Amino acid sequence: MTESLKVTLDRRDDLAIIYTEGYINNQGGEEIARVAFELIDSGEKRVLLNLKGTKIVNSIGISILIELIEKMLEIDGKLAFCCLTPTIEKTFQIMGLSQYAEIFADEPAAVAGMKG
Amino acid sequence: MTESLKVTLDRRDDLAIIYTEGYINNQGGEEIARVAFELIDSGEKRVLLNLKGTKIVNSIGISILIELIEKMLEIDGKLAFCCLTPTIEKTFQIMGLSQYAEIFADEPAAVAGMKG
Amino acid sequence: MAESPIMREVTLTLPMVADMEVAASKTATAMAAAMAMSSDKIDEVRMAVLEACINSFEHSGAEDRVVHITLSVLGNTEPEKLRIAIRDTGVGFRPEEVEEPRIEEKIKARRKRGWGLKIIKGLMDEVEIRSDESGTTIVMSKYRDKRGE
Amino acid sequence: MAESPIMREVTLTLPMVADMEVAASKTATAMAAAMAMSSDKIDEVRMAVLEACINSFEHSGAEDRVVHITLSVLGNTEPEKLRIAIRDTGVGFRPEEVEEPRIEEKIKARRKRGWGLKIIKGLMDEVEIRSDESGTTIVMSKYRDKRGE
Ligand SMILES: Nc1ncnc2c1ncn2[C@@H]1O[C@H](COP(=O)(O)OP(=O)(O)O)[C@@H](O)[C@H]1O
Ligand SMILES: Nc1ncnc2c1ncn2[C@@H]1O[C@H](COP(=O)(O)OP(=O)(O)O)[C@@H](O)[C@H]1O
Repeated sequence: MTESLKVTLDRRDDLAIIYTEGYINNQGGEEIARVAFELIDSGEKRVLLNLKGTKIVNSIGISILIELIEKMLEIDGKLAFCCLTPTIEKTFQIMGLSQYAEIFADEPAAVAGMKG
Repeated sequence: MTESLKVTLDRRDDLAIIYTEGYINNQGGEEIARVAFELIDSGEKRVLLNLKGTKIVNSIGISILIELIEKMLEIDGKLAFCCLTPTIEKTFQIMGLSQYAEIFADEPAAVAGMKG
Repeated sequence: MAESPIMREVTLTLPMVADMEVAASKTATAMAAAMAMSSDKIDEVRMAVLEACINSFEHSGAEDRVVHITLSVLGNTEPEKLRIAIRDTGVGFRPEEVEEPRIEEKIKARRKRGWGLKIIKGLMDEVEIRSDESGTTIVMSKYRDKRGE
Repeated sequence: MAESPIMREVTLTLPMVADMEVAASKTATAMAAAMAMSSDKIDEVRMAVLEACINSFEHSGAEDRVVHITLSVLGNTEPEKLRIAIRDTGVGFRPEEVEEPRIEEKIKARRKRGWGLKIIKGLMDEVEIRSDESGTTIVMSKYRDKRGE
């Protein structure tokens, strides 16, 4: 009965932004991966995950995001995050994710930072 | 975190059908009432509630549906239900709702039965 | 006739938070399914558990904000009945003073609620309510096989 | 230094059903908020509870399909720390044999999971795991006020 994660896509010229709303658990992570892999398959190399609408995640959901990071390294693309809650940001730090995916405070900072 | 009730509307010439998906609890009942009262305000007099996508209800949610029945009596309209699970149908019988709102097995039967 | 012995028992203590009644009802469903009840009966048990939990959540005012649920499968060689006790340590009430809801009145009444207990009694085979100032326990049972039906 | 006494304690027994970890984490949030923890710390406790519950759900294989959670507020005159024990009666494991996950390896590894315990330890102030063939208990604490931060 839990609200499933809602994923919205904003495809721009130079990058694609994926917005999430809800709990990133197993299914939530899979849903993000599905959308992101589709983007990558269609040639997209810069993906920003805006987690503004996500207040909780679990480690299974995050593990699926690591698959995305791996893929991005392979194609020499860029994956970044923005608008994390302090706990989600801390969790990413604990895991060391921030070495592989940049974390921005907000969307404008991310869009600027992902250029070039 | 529970999936909120999804309500879809199919407005036809002679009646409006409201489809529900999910748990009809307090909020779910309110959502159905909101949509139905809007229909009534716009002149609709025949409303069919198709609960095919609803597997659980609670008595608070059903109580809100009684408000709808009251309104329909006032305006001399018709409210009917179709596609109830056996337990929801039994619950409606226990409450005596079936005296005030007809219950049909499926949508074609309801559409035919609500004519005239 | 003496009651059959308990074959299996599960006790839960659930916090009174939104939608917890749904989780409780799922455990009841799993127990009922494990004793091979028909799907219609399982669904009736589920609805009754939902209603009893909501009553504790809404009316008990229990300070500890938890509800205790004991699910027992009773039977001799085979599971015969599922008994579910839902208990809170709230303010209690007098079941005999609760007015039986009547649809003809509710249609016109301002307060359209008050159906929970009636629905529980209608869906379960046996229902017993014990309530005083130290809390409320509702014990309800469903037989696996038909009984006078 | 002796441990402060228990000021308040709540025990839950939750069924291992989908998303029950979210309900458990909400109760932890409510307890933490009641003792006036900062919202960031509350959120960290919440995430740790989520992870510990998921571990019991996924790995314990407990036959009774329930997890026991005891939330205790400890303190003398004022609440000082929130201690949460999450217990299952499953198969157990050897914590000392769990490999510490490293991101450089996980990026390339086929199995990308294995982060739960690391996250719990990173978010809580104290974590202790007791596990044997009769089950697992993880006890984790968070101090209300900064401690060596
Ligand atoms: N666990 C309980 N604790 C205290 N009072 C209760 C409890 N369960 C039921 N009641 C009382 O019985 C009344 C009738 O309950 P019910 O038939 O379920 O309808 P409703 O919950 O819609 O009022 C409630 O309004 C309440 O006063
Ligand atoms: N409650 C538990 N019961 C049995 N085994 C456990 C339990 N909690 C953790 N484990 C073991 O510890 C390992 C590491 O757990 P964790 O760090 O949370 O990562 P993950 O759950 O993703 O494997 C698990 O794979 C499991 O083998």
